[in-house]
Amino acid sequence: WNEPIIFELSTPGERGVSVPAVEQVVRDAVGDVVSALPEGIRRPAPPALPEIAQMRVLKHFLRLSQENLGSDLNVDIGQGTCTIKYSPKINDQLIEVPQLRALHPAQDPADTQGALELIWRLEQMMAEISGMDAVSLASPGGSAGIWTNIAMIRAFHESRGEGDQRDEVITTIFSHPSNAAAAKVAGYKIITVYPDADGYPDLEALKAALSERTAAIMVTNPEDTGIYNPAIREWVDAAHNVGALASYDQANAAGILGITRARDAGFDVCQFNLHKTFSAPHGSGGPGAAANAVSADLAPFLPGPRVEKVDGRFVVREAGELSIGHVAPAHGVILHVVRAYSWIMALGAEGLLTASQIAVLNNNYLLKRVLQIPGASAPYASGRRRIEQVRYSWQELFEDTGITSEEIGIRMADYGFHYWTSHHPYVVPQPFTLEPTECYSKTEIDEYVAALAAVAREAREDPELVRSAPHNQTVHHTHHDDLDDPERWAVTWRAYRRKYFGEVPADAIDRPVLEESLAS
Amino acid sequence: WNEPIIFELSTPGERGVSVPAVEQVVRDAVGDVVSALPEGIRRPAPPALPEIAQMRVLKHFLRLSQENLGSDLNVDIGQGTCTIKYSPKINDQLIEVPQLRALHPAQDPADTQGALELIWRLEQMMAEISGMDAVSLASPGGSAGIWTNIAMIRAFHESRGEGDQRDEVITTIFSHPSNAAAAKVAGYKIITVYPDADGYPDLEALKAALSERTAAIMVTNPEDTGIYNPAIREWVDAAHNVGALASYDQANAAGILGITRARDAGFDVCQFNLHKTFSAPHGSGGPGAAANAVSADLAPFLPGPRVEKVDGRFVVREAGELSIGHVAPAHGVILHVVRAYSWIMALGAEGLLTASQIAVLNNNYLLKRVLQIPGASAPYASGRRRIEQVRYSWQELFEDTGITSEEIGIRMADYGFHYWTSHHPYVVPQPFTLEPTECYSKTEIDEYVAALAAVAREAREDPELVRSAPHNQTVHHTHHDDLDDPERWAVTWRAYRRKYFGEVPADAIDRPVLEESLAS
Amino acid sequence: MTSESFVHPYIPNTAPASREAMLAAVGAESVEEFYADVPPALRLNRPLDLPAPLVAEQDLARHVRGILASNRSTEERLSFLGAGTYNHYVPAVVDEVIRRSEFLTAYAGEPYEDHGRFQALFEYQSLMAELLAMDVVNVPTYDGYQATATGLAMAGRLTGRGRVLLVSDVLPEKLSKVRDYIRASLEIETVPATAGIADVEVLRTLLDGEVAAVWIETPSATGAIETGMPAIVEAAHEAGAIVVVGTDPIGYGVLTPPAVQGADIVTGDIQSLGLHQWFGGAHAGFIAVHDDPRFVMEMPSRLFGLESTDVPGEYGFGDVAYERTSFAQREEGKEWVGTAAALWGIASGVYLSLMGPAGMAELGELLLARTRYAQQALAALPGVELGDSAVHLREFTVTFSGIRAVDVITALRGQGIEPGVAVDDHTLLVCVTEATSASDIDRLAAAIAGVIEAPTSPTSPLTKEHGA
Amino acid sequence: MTSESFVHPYIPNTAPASREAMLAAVGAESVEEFYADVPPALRLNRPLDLPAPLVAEQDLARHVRGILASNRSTEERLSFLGAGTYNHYVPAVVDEVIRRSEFLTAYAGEPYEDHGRFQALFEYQSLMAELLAMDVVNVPTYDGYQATATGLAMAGRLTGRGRVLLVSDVLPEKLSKVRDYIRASLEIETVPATAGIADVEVLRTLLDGEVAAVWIETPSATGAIETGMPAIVEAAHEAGAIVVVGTDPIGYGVLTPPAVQGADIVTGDIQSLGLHQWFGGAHAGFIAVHDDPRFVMEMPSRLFGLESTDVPGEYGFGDVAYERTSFAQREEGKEWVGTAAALWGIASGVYLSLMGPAGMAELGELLLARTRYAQQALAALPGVELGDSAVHLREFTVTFSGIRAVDVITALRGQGIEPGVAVDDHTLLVCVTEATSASDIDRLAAAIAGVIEAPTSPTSPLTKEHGA
Repeated sequence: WNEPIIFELSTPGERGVSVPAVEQVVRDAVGDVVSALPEGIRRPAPPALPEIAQMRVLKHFLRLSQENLGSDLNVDIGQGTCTIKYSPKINDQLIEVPQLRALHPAQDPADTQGALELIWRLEQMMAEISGMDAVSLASPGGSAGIWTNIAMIRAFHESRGEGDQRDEVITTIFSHPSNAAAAKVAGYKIITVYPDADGYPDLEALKAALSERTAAIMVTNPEDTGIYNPAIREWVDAAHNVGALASYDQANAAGILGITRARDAGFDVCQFNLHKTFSAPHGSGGPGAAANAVSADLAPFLPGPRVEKVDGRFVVREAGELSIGHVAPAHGVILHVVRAYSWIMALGAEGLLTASQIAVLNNNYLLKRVLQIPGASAPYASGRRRIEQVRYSWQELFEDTGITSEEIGIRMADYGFHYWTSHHPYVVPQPFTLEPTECYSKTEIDEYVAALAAVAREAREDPELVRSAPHNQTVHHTHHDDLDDPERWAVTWRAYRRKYFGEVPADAIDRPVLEESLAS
Repeated sequence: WNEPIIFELSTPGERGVSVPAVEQVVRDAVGDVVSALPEGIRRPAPPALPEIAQMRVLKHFLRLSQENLGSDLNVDIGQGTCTIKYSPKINDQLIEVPQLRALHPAQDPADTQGALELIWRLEQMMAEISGMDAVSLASPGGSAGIWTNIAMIRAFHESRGEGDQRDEVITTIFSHPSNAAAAKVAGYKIITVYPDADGYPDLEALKAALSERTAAIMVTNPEDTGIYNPAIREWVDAAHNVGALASYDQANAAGILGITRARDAGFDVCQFNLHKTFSAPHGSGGPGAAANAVSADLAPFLPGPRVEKVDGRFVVREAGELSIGHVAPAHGVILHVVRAYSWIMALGAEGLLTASQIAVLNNNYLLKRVLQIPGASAPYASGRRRIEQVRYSWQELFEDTGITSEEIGIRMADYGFHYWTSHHPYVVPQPFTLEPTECYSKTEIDEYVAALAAVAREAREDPELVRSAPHNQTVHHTHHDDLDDPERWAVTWRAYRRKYFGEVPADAIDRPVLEESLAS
Repeated sequence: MTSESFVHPYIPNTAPASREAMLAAVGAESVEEFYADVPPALRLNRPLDLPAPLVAEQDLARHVRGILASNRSTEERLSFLGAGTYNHYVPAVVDEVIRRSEFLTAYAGEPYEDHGRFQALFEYQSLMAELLAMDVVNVPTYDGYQATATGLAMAGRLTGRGRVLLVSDVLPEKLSKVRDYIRASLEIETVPATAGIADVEVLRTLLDGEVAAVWIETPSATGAIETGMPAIVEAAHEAGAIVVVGTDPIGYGVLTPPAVQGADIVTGDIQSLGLHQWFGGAHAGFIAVHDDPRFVMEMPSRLFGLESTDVPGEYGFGDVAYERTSFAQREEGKEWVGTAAALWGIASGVYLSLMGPAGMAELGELLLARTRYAQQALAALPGVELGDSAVHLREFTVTFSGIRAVDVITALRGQGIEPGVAVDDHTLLVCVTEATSASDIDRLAAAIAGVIEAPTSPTSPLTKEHGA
Repeated sequence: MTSESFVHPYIPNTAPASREAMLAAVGAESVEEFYADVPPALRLNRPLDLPAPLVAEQDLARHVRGILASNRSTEERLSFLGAGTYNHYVPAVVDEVIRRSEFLTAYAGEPYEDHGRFQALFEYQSLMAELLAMDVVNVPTYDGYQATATGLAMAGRLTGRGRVLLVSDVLPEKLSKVRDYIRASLEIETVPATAGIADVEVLRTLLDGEVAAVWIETPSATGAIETGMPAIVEAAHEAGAIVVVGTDPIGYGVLTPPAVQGADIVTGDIQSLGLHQWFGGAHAGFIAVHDDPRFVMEMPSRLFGLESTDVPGEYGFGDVAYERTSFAQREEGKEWVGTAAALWGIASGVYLSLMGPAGMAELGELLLARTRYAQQALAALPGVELGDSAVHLREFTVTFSGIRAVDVITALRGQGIEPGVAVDDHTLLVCVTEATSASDIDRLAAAIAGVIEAPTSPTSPLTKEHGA
């Protein structure tokens, strides 16, 4: 398809859906409420939304959907660090019931016992999986969970009078950037530790950075390189030694469920991503959900509301005074709570362990196969095993051919695969990160590697073919320059029509300029 | 995608879904039931089904779905005679509830009142729409509904002692072939009436064919040409005059709902297709559903079971002695009953009438546009309006270019459209039949016509381009010869592997030959 | 013409400007002109007398959901109902696939743009073929009733004979359909079953040169598995008769398929293979034959076949022997073909792909084991006897000596249990599936025991003897 | 290593042969080797203590459905609950689109293979932009809480100032989140609302060169529409402060959007636009600004933009100003961005496409009318007063003079009605939507009347006077 922009489908007078009319009894009672609106509050004309009959709206979005590659249709090994698992269809069906869909959080808890029970049960499970004492499922995403971690850490130190003193957070360069970014928003200075020559987190560098000003270390483990920090206990101990807390970003836990636990390494707080590690689908980029698990010391700081079991019934309690408060509406993303619960129940303890083991087996098999491609390498920890993913490099191929990793990724799309190209910071040159999870078969991994090898071969034999990709996608090579120039970027259709065609919307306004304050 | 055949995806040991284990208490009680099976009843080895993990099965069928063009994604004007309407998504959602999906027909009627009420309500509606006295929704498809019609007609004549005498059924060549075919199965000789020179059903020819041997006339109106028989009342009267019944195939009713009714023209029996005229989706070729509507005289012959309303409750009754019995399990295709009911309720009387009028407007607009394409014509009833569809002809283009209608249809697929090519019998040369229904907008009709015009132009300017189509479909030009040769046809994978690769299945058997009886 | 202000989401050209533009383009004053051929006397000229519409989708949804809310499904009741419609588990992936717009709303596209539909149905045929050990399976017809009726009609055409000998218990509704469908050319004679299965001795005495087909149902209407098929086949073939089997394929993971036992035409229903109960409204029929052109050419249904394309190694698909059909030949075709049940074929294809050989074998064993367990549990009750001694799959009958079957049903419905279908005054047809666990069966037995005890003496239950 | 016999449908390579082949290929004896870096002291070395699994999908489904069956949804109760989560009708097409595997299971694909996702979200941004009359809208963030918090943080960064003046009633949960989120750099001071809306006079006295933002909520936590925005904007801008609005866009079919009234940053939640209630678990936040690069460059979220391609006239899509983000810049980026709520953005895009200008206008009028009708119906009851005299959309408060709000709630729950949320001892927050018809509102009023009468004298209702 070359499906138009939705505004281009508008035909005056068409309707997509009908709205109930105002009842006569209401109209008789209240009169014309729109005309009665105070001066300036009544919109002069309806918004310039398109007018399209229902079937054409449906067709439009179905066609757009077909121009998209969900993991249900793809071998999504290239979405490294993102843990693309199979999201079982039964779990989607289990949530699609009025008993969840049409539930309001303020209903009588007697009417929401099922939802509360599932939250409570999953919290119990996540406590066991992490070894922690208390769990909240309120955070609506992975990075949101990281924010919740640092918000709790900040509240913890403040409750002990050390809020001002401890103004630094230490992370590692291969930890997810949200650890650094969220801590920054919470008011902390960020210290980033780089790996040692072998790619392992550098314990000595950590010790050098730690001080009584340290509020916390915030680390991912295994890191995005797939390397597990063997000295993780020593890292935690070193942090504790200066009075800092240890926060564990468990975004990369898919290879270690049932193998080792956050609390066993001494961590005070951690978060898991329900939409990655526990199979909830990624939804084109959310909703996600996190489980924040904490030690008993940190439990009072968890966000509210809390679900408790009292005499066999489930009750909702506001969090106590020490709590950081609400981090999102209500109880968090209940859809993913039910999905994650169902996934764990479908696997059980043996199944979780097996999932981890197969994810790791798949990854090491993939590593073996990728390293057989001329020009590909896996920097760091050379000759050692990895956990669930590997950050590879095409540096050698780039030096030979001038073809970049990004170009190879785009050309992969022509083979029906891809890998994503965001591997900031570019510590590893010409990077690509592959994570096969436990959900792809040996055959599919082989198919993926074969495509990678074919593109690498093309880079040597016909580099222009790679450079000018894609060749058989919905859309052709795009001009990203448009997107970084304020004069040319167009974030909405109305901005596009305004900038490129001079069309000024009827409801456009001249905005008062705030030069004075903004200049500061 | 070039998606393999499902058997090619098999990996020994994989599982798509797990089955509950036999409970220990059961095993203790019954022992090994499989080993205990009598001699010869135990299958030596499980069937050679593929072994595939769940995600890969899903992916396979999702990919196949994407290699398909449902009417939700298409402008399905080319599926003439098939009345491709928008099947509202709300109607699909309304049926997807346990209260229908997990309902068993033998449950306590107190537990199935909702389902019975919807059947009863739709029967009432269809009685009003047809003008008839009684309705059954039991027939599971349009042709099945035609069968029910002739079965009732046969029973009617038998009940009056005229079963042997009346052994002929009269139909018209532009009526759906199932009218002729079903009557033949019921034991009747078929007489087919051809149109007059103007394309109108030939009343004189009918009268010549009618006699005391006639059991019924079975006609579609408007016919597949989109021509409404203005003498339809005279047809029915003529049949009645010789003691025959008149059966109305309402498959083409989409342009006349609320305009004119079967009973008003004197018909004794008719059937509507719920999956066409009343918007239920076509399901890749079924399930369909029919509503059989009859006069009071024929009501005792309707199939069972019957739903009746007694004191505000809905009860199920077996049909009486005169009934033709059961034509399908239970009450018919309840899914389509609910969909058709919902569609009618969303429109109401004014909406049904408007749907008919717009379908007819769309068709006459399309007719106007198509006739502007050089080489296209609309045989019969020249210069007159049509109802909801038109059977066109490319005869002139064929004479000019040698390009056939079938070739043009295939080339249309390259434009994202198509028309179907089954227009047996080929009374109209180089036929194509377009039916826009009320569901396509002017813009979409214009798009379709533009593609038709473009292909017609190609046929003149670059006939080889058309002849060698398709050029951008999932699959390339196929070799239909394979399919008509018993030595080469392959209706299943095992037959294909056997015929082309000599692989004999483990469970293949030598079949005793029945030469003697089959030779007869 | 209805009012200009009637704009409906389902009808784009109710937009007044579009409507006017089209009328202008065709040079018509109003839509009335298009109906010139409909005589005034036939015009309705009044609005249809239908309920007031619910144009706002939310009003429609509330209305229909309100009606449906009065249903109580078998998820809310403990159901032992079968008799042609079965409560088997449908994996989520099956529903996911068949609710895809691409399959749900497709129809009769060509092999090019509808490649996926052709392949999916070819795969359905192929998977069924493995389950049945036969090389040719049709695109589904309406249901098992129609499939068996057509199987017998094929036998009639193939042999030119007029008698059918039915040797099994068959559902009365199915017999009703089959009899009416084929009676123009074939007469059905019933050979009463003994001990639940065919009486081969009597059959032999009835076979002659006028018998077109011997009709076996297995599992029969009472769930009995026909164990005498080889002898039936031998006798039938000796008389030149064709063996037509009506079956439910759910057990063929562990049971020998009829074709291996010599059957010529195997027919049945696939509702058990991936379709919900749907109030009995989601059935589809299969007809399977060996790859013998004489048989294939008698099939009325469409057959999708694999074919080559211009690209070596690529699979294409199309209609095998299309000229057989009534689409092509009208009354000269084989019976008739129309929109039947293709989507359910796709569902069953997905189901069999998910189940695989292990799944079907395990399910077959589970059904056999639970059936036997349920037979034991009920037969252990005082005044309850098994209907026969045959091997049963999924269904079986029990007879009550001191109580009527309908009274058992009424009593158990009061406890939220549907114990089965009454087939006569004292006989109950009970169905167990993977949805009825051992504890569910125990609950059924206890509830029936309660009913049995109640009318006699609640303190002194009858003692009885019964066979295993 | 777990047992070889553990084969799971979700894990293909549990097939023993595949597992062995892969171990052999990598030259490992067992999976244990891959965990060499995990110190033995950290190994769990025991099975996790989790419930016994339900590997058969049907068992899992029965278990989870059994738990959920104890919920009673707002389809079974008459609900007047709002307070941040609203019961608006979601057209079927919306659910159909977002449950498509292609959208549901996509993530971070490139503009080439995920063209459709980019376009759908660009369209969402564009449709919201029309509703809000602003040129820049982000890919959704988590929820309205986060959106407003970020809007204020942007104002802080833009101005370099430290004070925020909150002039409206805001949900306590939202205030909790916003306060904690921005407190490292911004302090929130509350200017109490009068008659439900901002007290501009008091605001003026508090504005100074340290005020980064004036924060308006409209509709406020009580549903009051801020009618004084132009004056607030004028005062704020005079002081160099940025006007940040938190809103629910449901009313902008008939109400003037904040941007047109001078707001600089408009934020809010889109749950009302096509998302079900989902127990409060399906929210998404929007942040809208004018196309001013200073504002755009402060947005932390992704922004999908339209761009050209190698083919003239073809639309491509990609990330606008990606280098702003924490993906690119870690702690030097603008706040942080992660997996938030893209799917809900697609849902709202479909919703707005279906509703169109007429639908949004009609819905806005319906909400205004029913709100007024409900206000009148409740205020007519003895001992019930409206909380304020402001114009309300969808929500409003009533105060009870002789009874506690929680007692009203308890009493009505007994009748299957959720009358609203108690905001203090005697105040109830009532919400009406298109799902609560006039007769539903009448039923609410009658039920409350019954409660009011009961504790005093059932035969002599209090008389009262009240304003319109």
